[in-house]
Amino acid sequence: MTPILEVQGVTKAFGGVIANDNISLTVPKGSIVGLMGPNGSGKTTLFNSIVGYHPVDRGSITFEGREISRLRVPEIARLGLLRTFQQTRIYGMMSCLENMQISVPDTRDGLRTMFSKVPPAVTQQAEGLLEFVGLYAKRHLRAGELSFGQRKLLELAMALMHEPKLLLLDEPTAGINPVLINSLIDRLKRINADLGVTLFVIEHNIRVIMKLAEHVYCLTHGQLLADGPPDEIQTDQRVIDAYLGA
Amino acid sequence: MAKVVKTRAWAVLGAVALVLAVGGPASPKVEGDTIILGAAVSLTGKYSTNGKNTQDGYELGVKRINEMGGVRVGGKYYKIKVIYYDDESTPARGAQLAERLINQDGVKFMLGPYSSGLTKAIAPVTEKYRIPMVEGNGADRALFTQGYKYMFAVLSTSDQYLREAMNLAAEQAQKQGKDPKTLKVAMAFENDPFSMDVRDGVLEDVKRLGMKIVIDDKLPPEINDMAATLTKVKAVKPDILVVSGHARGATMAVRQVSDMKVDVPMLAVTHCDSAKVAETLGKAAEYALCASQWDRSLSYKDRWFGMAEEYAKVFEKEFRYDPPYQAAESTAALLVFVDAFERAGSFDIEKVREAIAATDLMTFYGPVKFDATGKNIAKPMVLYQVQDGKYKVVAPTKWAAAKLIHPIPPWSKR
Amino acid sequence: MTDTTRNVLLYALIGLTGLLAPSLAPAFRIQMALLWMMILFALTWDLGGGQMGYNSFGNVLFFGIGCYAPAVVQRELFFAVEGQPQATGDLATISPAFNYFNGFALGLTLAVIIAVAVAAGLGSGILGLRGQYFAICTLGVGVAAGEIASGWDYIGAGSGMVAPIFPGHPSQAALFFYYLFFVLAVICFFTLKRLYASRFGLAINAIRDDEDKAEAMGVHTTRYKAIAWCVSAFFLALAGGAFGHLNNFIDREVAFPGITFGVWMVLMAILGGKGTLWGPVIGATIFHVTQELFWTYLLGWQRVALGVLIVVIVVFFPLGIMGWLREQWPEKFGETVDLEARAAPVSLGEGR
Amino acid sequence: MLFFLLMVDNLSLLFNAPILSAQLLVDGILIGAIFALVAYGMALVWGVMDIINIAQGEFVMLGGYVTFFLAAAGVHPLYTVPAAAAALYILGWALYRTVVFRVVDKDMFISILATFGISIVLQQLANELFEADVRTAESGLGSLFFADGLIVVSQIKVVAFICALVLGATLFLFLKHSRLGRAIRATAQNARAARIMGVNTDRVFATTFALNAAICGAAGSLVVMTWLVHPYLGLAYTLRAFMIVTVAGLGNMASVILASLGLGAAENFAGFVLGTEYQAAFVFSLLVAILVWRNALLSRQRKYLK
Repeated sequence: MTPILEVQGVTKAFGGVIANDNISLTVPKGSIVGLMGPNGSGKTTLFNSIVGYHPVDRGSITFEGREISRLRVPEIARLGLLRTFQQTRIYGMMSCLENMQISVPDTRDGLRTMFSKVPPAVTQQAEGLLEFVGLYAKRHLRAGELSFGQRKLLELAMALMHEPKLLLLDEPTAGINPVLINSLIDRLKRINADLGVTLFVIEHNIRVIMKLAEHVYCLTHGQLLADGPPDEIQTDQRVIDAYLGA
Repeated sequence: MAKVVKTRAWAVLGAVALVLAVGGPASPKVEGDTIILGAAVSLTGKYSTNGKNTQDGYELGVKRINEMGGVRVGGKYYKIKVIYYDDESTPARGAQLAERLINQDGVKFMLGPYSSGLTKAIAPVTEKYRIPMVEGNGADRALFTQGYKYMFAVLSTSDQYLREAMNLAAEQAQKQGKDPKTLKVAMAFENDPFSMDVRDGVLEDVKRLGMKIVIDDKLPPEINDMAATLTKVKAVKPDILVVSGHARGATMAVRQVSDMKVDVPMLAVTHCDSAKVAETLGKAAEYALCASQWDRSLSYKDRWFGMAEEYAKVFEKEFRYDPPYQAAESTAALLVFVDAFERAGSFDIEKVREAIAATDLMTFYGPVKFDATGKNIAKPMVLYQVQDGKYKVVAPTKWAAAKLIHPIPPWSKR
Repeated sequence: MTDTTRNVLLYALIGLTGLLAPSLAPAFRIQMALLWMMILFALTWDLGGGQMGYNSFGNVLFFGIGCYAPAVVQRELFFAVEGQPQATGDLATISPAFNYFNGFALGLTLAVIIAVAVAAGLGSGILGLRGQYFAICTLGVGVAAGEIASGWDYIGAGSGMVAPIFPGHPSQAALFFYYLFFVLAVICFFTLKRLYASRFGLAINAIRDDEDKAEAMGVHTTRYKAIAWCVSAFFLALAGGAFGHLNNFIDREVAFPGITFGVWMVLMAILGGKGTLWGPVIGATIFHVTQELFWTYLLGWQRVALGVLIVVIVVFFPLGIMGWLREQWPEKFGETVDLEARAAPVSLGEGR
Repeated sequence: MLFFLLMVDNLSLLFNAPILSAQLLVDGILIGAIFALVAYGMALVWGVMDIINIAQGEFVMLGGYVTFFLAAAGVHPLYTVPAAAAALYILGWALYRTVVFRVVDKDMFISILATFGISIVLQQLANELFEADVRTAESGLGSLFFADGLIVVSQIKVVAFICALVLGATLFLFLKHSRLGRAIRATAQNARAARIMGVNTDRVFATTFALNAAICGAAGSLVVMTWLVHPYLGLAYTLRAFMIVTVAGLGNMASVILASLGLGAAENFAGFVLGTEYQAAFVFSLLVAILVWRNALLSRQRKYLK
């Protein structure tokens, strides 16, 4: 499988604290890759580096063979690499439907499209995706009124609206009603299989990541500790020690 | 969305209806036996000190005239009333209020606002409605180059405020055997229409007398500190420092010249009497030259108030402060109207305008006679010098009550 | 009646009122003209402040450019021809009348070009700032522009400029400017209505709600922000041009009234409800009328009353009238949940 | 053209007589000390309560009037500084209890407008009650001469400067060591946490706001002794305090003071070289330039001013 994302030797420090130390990893096209590690191990920092939230100190990041470590957030997003946030971010004062409508990719934004009304096809697509995450009935509600879990789902739907090639999900199941988690995992798999979106997922919940990912990277103290298929990682003593704080 | 449009639209409609309902019906210029005049004055904002002087001046005139029976027009006696609005010292508001006085209140005769800037904003309005306006506080010469036919000013134009001081400086130089051409002039003027015209007047004299300008600072209207300018003054040691900036400029200049011990042979300022520099700043104000339109010691006289001194006394009794010239010229503006009504014998606007244009009147404030552009050409300015805490007229020589002290002794010798 | 017919009727009613108002109350023409100007102020401020979340205190900059440009054009074009006395570069009247209008139109065009260019130029630097830094920076720009204008001799510096007087009877002038402002406000309203219904509207709302998210979603935020500011500049320049000619006298205080018009546009938008289309219109109307009443009946104390009013507005109605209505009756604003979903627990649907 | 000639003249004047620079600098720094007081109060309120107080300048103005009226009643103006501070402390407290507490947790923009409304009310009330006359209070102190009388410093400015420093230092010590001061600092860092830890944040807010008003009142007292006071004086101080705090950032007293002194000096030099008409334009353009420049620097790290 060809890699869609390649991270090579990425180092990022904040002041004296090294958050990511010489990290290299690969996300193959069409796969679901997991990223795990205890709190403060540098997972979100790595995500931020990938999507251009801050410049990296060293190393290279390529997306579909193109160097993106010097690009800025919106430019990277327009290439088809999108992320969701750990602390969910949606447009609170806009309705769910509007949240979806504005999430259409902004790549061909000529003056015409800027000032044209939202095409019915887009609305239809948005409604379909809202249905997909179970928010269709609330499409006219202000997004700010949704519960945390619902926002999470809305954010996922918004990302899908963008038709990304690679989607970075930061703890997609955190705050979701446990009853729904299985069905969400199922949904994510369908996104991967049916829509052809490569997923790169930060996840705390080991149970989830074992079910979801084909390959897992584990970070600790800003360094790459281990990687491999989920069942291998699950039994890796170093990983267990890291989680237990040994 | 669509449903709410209705509520919103009704709200807008209701509000529009309210706009239409605001204010009473337009009232006529003369109600029964009362003549109604209108004025926008600065009751708040940066000109409100002088704005109040202006209003007090009008009010004293109104009171006096009404007490003495009123104005006799066509064999009938009329009382006078003035409608005031507060222009907040802003030209845009002034212009709107003039429109309002004319359109809504039906005023047909206007009294001027305070300051050249406000007059500049209001004059185009009165002019386009052909409403006569007599003003006593807009001295900028640019007012008289517009071809205005309905605006008349009882005061001397602002270029003349400090001319007398420039002449004095030249005279004194000659007395000391110096060529006036060697004199260095430092100027600090507030950046507003009035002071800019004072500046133009000084510039003309500087040119005429061949002096040299070494400092030309324009003080922003909100300035509270002129240390930068005065530092420059100390460096270049001019022979004359001229400052104009309404009441605040006068206080600031006099105070900081003394604080920074700036030695200049001559310091000439406008507005010191309304700023009460001699009273509030004491010794710091000594020897400052002050330009004034009028002084209570002058020997002008009219039938309403008598001598200038008597006017001052009545004013003091009524308002509990010494009348600055801004009040006197405002009263004079009203007297011009009264005189014109009586001579016109009617309230016909054109007749009144013609009567005003033909004014040749002596008032407690001085002679009033307008040229074709509407400015008073009959009355000279006076120049005070603060001596022993009093404003003493030192020029023109005709009214001089004291001798000019020149040059000002340096601070080290005071 | 359907909603659409109702809407059409109501727009027609407002339009008709607007058209007939000057004949119904001829004495109030100028005040009503200024009412439309206030509406325009509130609408253009709300475009940035309400819809986009960029609270600007410096929009008077464009108004000021608009004030000066036509007056300068008139002076340069017709001043010498008419041989007006050359005092401080002032002029009084222009004849024949069509010169006045030609000069005016040319001046307005120039004003718009300059204002939009300035907005685009400054925008690239300033719009990168966020929150209070943007507000302070625009305040700085507004103040600095006023100060520069009052030092610049070419535009009269501290002495100001006199714009030419309208050729014709003053009541015609009032009528002319009334309709000018009316038309401007109406065009502005419908332009914004159309803009808010487009992708542009969604984008600037997204920027307001979470600019980082919008960037993360690849929205061309800078482009949208700059365009929004240019649209504001466009209408404000026109309003400024009209106001300068209506007022006849222009100086720093008229053209850059930061602490009056500059703050009022914010207040009016907030009073009506920022971030809504009708809010600024309602807010401006109520504010203007109240203010006129204060001026008439509270001589000398009107500013105190205004200050109290401001405090009351922002403390008790921070959401504004429209915001308050929306809180009370969200359904009226289209915020509905399908009935069957209300009771049911959250579930993931099947997708289409 | 004339403008540029005069500007070049002014510049060469500065080069030929460096002593002038010293005078400008000294004057500027002494002015800056007053700005520092006002700005520090603003930073305090901003940092602790997340409110930008636009009525800052009006507090200064009212402090000036307290001194003016007491001086007119025969009290030596120097002794009125504490009185002005006390009077404004009460006013600040009252304003907090009536209006400001309602906007504490709201959007910052709301607080800007609410305090703007307060500033209009105070300013206009002063106009109605005290009249618009320009007033001063004479301290009766003389001037100091340096370098053969080429540098003159009026003693009242020095007194003001010292007062500003003493006040600033006292405040610093108060915040650092007193119980209430610690509560204020805790609230500034995290109001919710402080509340949970048993800090009465409402009282802290009230004290902070009143304290700020008192500082401004003292500053106003110094202003009327040094320059003058009138009802419309406030805006100049508010705008400058605003600038200083934005440029210097919150929470760092040293940088606020440095920025204030720098601004005072910059204004004086700008007034000297460009002429006073461009003094304010220069200062505000500088503000815009500094903000845009700082933001541009940050944007290289893909950040922005927060």
